[in-house]
Amino acid sequence: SPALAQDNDDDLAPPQMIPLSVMLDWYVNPVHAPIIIAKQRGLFEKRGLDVDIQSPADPSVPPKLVAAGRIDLAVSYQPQLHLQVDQGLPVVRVGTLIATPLNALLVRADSGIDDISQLAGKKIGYSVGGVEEVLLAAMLEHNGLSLKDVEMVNVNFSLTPALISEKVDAVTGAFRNFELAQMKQEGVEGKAFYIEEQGVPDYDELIFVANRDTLDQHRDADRRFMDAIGEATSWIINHPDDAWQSFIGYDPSLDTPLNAAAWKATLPRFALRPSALDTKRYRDFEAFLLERGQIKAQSPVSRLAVDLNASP
Amino acid sequence: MTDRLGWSRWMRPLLALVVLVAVWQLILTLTGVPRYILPSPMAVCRALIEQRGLLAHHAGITAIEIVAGLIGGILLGLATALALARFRALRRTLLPLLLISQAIPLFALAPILMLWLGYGIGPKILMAMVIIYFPVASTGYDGLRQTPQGWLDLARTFGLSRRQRLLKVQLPAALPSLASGLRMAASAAPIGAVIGEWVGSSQGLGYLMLNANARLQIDLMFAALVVLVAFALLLYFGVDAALRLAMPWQQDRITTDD
Amino acid sequence: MTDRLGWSRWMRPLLALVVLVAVWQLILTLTGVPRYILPSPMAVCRALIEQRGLLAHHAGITAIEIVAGLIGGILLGLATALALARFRALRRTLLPLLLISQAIPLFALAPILMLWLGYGIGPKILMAMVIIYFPVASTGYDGLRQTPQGWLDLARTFGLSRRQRLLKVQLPAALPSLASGLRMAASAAPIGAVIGEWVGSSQGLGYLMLNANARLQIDLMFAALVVLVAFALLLYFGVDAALRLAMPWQQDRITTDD
Amino acid sequence: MPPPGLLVRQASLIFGDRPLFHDLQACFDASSWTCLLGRSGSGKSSLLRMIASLKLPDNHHIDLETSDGSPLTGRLAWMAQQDLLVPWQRVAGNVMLSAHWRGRPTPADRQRAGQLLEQVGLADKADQWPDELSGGQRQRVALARTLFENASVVLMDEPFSAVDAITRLELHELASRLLANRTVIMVTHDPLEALRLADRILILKGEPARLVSIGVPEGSRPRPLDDSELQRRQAELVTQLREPDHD
Amino acid sequence: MPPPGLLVRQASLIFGDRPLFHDLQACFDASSWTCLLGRSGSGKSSLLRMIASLKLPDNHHIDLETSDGSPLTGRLAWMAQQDLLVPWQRVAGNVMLSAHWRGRPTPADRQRAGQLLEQVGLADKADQWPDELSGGQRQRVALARTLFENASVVLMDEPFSAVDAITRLELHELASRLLANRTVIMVTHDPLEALRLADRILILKGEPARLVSIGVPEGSRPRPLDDSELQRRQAELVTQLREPDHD
Ligand SMILES: Nc1ncnc2c1ncn2[C@@H]1O[C@H](COP(=O)(O)OP(=O)(O)OP(=O)(O)O)[C@@H](O)[C@H]1O
Ligand SMILES: Nc1ncnc2c1ncn2[C@@H]1O[C@H](COP(=O)(O)OP(=O)(O)OP(=O)(O)O)[C@@H](O)[C@H]1O
Ligand SMILES: [Mg+2]
Ligand SMILES: [Mg+2]
Repeated sequence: SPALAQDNDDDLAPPQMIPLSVMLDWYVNPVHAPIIIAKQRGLFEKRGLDVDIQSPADPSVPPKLVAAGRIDLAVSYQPQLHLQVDQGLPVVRVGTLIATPLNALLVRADSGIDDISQLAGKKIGYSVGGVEEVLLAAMLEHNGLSLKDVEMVNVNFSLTPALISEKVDAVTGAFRNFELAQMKQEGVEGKAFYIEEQGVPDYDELIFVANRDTLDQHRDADRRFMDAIGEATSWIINHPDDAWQSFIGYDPSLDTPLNAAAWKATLPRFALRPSALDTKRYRDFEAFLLERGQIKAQSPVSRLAVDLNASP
Repeated sequence: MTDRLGWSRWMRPLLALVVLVAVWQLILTLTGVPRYILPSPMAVCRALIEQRGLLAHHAGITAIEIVAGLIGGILLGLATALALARFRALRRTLLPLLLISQAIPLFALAPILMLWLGYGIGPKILMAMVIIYFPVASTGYDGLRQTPQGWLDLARTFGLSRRQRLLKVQLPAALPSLASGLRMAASAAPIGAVIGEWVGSSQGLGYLMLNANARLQIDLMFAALVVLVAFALLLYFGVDAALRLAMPWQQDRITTDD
Repeated sequence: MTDRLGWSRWMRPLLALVVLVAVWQLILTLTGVPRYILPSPMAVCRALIEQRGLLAHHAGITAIEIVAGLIGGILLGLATALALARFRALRRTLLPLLLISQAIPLFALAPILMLWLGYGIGPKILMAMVIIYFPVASTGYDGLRQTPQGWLDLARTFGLSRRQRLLKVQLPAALPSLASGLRMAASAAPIGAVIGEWVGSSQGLGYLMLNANARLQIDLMFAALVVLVAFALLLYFGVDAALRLAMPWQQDRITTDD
Repeated sequence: MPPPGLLVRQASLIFGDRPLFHDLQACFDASSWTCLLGRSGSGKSSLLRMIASLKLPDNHHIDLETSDGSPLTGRLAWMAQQDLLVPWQRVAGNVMLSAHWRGRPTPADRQRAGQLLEQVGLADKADQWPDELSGGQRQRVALARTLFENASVVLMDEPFSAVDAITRLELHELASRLLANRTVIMVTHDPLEALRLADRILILKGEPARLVSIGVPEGSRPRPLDDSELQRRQAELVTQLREPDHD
Repeated sequence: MPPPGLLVRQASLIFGDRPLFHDLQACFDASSWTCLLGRSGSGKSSLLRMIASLKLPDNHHIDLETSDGSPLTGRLAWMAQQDLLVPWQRVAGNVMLSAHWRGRPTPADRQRAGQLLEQVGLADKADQWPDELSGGQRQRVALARTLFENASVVLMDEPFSAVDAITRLELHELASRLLANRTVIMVTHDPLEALRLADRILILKGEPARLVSIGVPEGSRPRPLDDSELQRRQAELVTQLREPDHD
């Protein structure tokens, strides 16, 4: 039949799309806005990418799956990257999502703690993340204390509740854009100590990692992906309110007061040039971890991170 | 016993519900637990109603996982119990392996499972199966071991093969014991599916709970929990009723009341 | 049966171990799972030896939690089973509550528990108890319900009170069934303690595993897992042996082999 | 306290839609030994259960009076048709089961249990598990347990059915001696046994069943087997058993 | 295939350190009916189990030969001392249990089971659960199940012990008829029963036990109860049973 014939030799078929699987570090929240918006606005499709977004329940899983070649890109954390590479995972940073630390040490605003040195003898809650102890140690030492002067408690699932209910005096590993808003929503003012101001080298909180061994095959797709992220980020910065609408359009259950508050706190922290690589950050943090015995050997920056746009 | 379908049958579970809600509210009032840790029953009710579409969607996914996991787990558990009872040589080898499968926290295996099974519904069903599997296999095996000797002797004089003896004598004799395991498995199935969802998924009640928890939508999390608990209760009493039908000769022998 | 203490008793579990390790190695070799997802048996062995001090320290903490949880869970489970069997009125009310307690994922309750019990060893023991509690209560109750009528009649003509009847007649009659639950509980105890540790703690094998996982020290994580599995096996076979001693009249009735 | 007599009135028992008996009436004199006979399935065990006020699955009713007006509780021993040995007690423990179940057996209990075991010919089995006994041995343990009770009203359901003829005669002697002056109701299928032991024989017969009383020979229990009176009565008894309802 | 005779040699059975019997020898003629008597605990049930090649807990040994040289498997029916009804089959299902266990009962099986139930007087109970039967009724179901097998060698352990005297006589007729021309070994405690049914009576007696053979009256089975020969022999038999080993 003519209809069938038309179907068969349809030369208007779209060009072959490149499938690309991306795994977030955790459930979708405002820090993932550039990825979500790029998807929402068709920025991936425009570049011939068919992006599949997944989220895990355990943030330690995505880099492993990238290393195993199961997925193409994962959202991870720079401090974790150093540990991963040190342990021999063939992963490499190919882009930045959040260009500053989000990690902060939180106390209640009404606790009377104005200075980290006042934490001596106090209880500090944390969620096992691998580097929490080192980061805290660095902050404490920066303020003339040491780990021995505080009691560390792993509170795993419930940083905010533990702090609000005063089960602990401070929590570390909290995200400044999120947990502060959370506390406020529950009617408790929080106070954040920004870790990069307390003796911890500056780093990129959220990065994209890819498999180093197959990087060359995927370089083109990854480059297009980062390109889309960059475009999305600019658009978010330019049109924050439209971006919010688009964001909650992805999943209506994202439309909560907490997310709205976190949204605002997150906007200034997106990497405006997601592909750009600040080699110093990676060198310094690697040195920091080596000095503190968290890694066995210093890897060159080229093993840790690449600039996709630099000619190979 | 006269009011089997009357009030004692339905009022008492209802009473349980009332007691539970009352205790819940009492805890809130007395200890002043903040609502982001334990929301009020009213708030959860509201979440249940307002978010019913969302809940129904995720509950549907979880229900499928539970049912598939239950069927798979029961079949696999039964097969294991039968194999253990049938092949003496297997026992000391297979039993430790079975135990090991139970003793491994699933999160340790999550990356492996994801690597092999991907993100689909497969690993969730597998998790539910693993959780259901053990009580069935364990009580089934215990039941199969305890067949009264007389029936085995009878089977022997009938010239039954070991296979027939296992299926026709030991298996029905193990039913009461197996029933115990099945009831337990039924009530554990929902949690199995939920754990499976934690391993990685973007749908289902487990996902919804973790997600709501991460966003501090504690009302929604508890609403999902209520649905989950309802599943567990339904399954338990459903399996219980099915077992009663399957064992018409077994009456509830509670005639100890004066 | 002649070599009860001979090779079949110890060689077969050993065989299981060998099989397991072989399968493990085979998976590695065939599928090429990367070692940061599944380390090689050798690497785990090395971690076990090199980190023995660390492992022993955390294992000690977990062992205490397990034992305390096991004792508490068994006692509580038994008490529940007895109460359910004793008070007919309780059944329809308490049973759903018991089921609900099972159907709630522990992580949902973790913050509440933490809030009330703090971060000490208490909540971990409680978690282990909750996990152990249900199989004991459930199989115990099922066993208590199925006392042969004749013995109850006899007890009645002896003029026994309901309490005596419960403790002296129904309880021993329920032992085989209860034993099934106890064995199950024993093998589940370690995982209960570990889950308790995930909820929040800075010691114990569960913590060690989480921490090692976060630091990508997968060898160490699997080494902790091995210790945990060893605990589960030890407990299962220990409880099994204890039950055999406690029921000298019960012989393993597997005389079906030709 | 001397043993009470029992008066059963308006006993009725219906399984499904079939009445086994209806408005049955019977009187068991104090300190008398009554043997209850009847076809298999006629309701003998059920009647015993009703007297012991044990549960029966369906519709049943009984008006039970004791001659001294006090209830039977605590004065009654019941030996069921099955031996009902508990597997978790050794043989001696099964004999003194009531002591175990009520609390702890005293040394006196233990001694009495040992004595009874010897009297039923199982002294050497005291420390075995019930599983290791033959059918007749199990029945004897159950008998010893019933005798251990030292109750003033004793109900026994075919207590000697699984032992050989000689042991049975010995047990007749033993039971007669230990249960002298008790109110005994015993179900049996053996007419000779009934004639040896009973003060009175009742046959449960017909549909719905009635109780037919049969005379017994003179003389004290257990009567010798070669008593000619006993032989004569046996024929009568068998005829009664065989005859249908409408006699 | 005609029923085989059995030759038992060097049968020995030791529980713990006590030999029940040792080097026992017995011959059971083809198509004959042997009654086995003996004191309670003398090892009758155990001997039957050994012939059926069932497990025994301790040391035992038997050399069993059949007169036609082929093994007994598939030609043997065993009725245990306990009724061994399975609770998950109704009465009719219990009668045709072997058919159920081997596969599916055919309509012919069902019909045969119904017939047998009628013959043992339980036609109206076919659809009940075993739990709802009296002791004697259960035993009759077990008997029907054994007869259902239609085996050429039949071992029965006190098959009539729980039924009343009249039913017992009827069952004697039934069994004689249905088991005519089979090789039957039956344990019983009732001397009269043995004398009515047996071609040969064996008494297991002594420690360790031997088998003593006793003559039976002439005439075809079941012999009438009022046979004077039978009465005379009964006395002899009881004497034999009563006498200690060293006769
Ligand atoms: N499992 C066992 N362990 C130890 N002894 C046993 C075991 N089974 C049976 N016996 C002993 O073996 C002997 C014979 O038992 P068996 O059942 O053969 O006797 P029986 O002649 O059938 O007796 P009855 O007439 O009472 O049924 C008994 O004395 C019994 O105590
Ligand atoms: N649970 C039950 N449900 C239905 N019918 C029952 C139940 N228990 C007993 N019966 C019926 O009641 C009748 C009497 O049973 P019972 O045990 O009293 O008889 P019995 O006279 O002791 O017989 P036997 O001499 O065989 O022991 C039997 O016909 C039996 O089928
Ligand atoms: Mg009866
Ligand atoms: Mg016997």
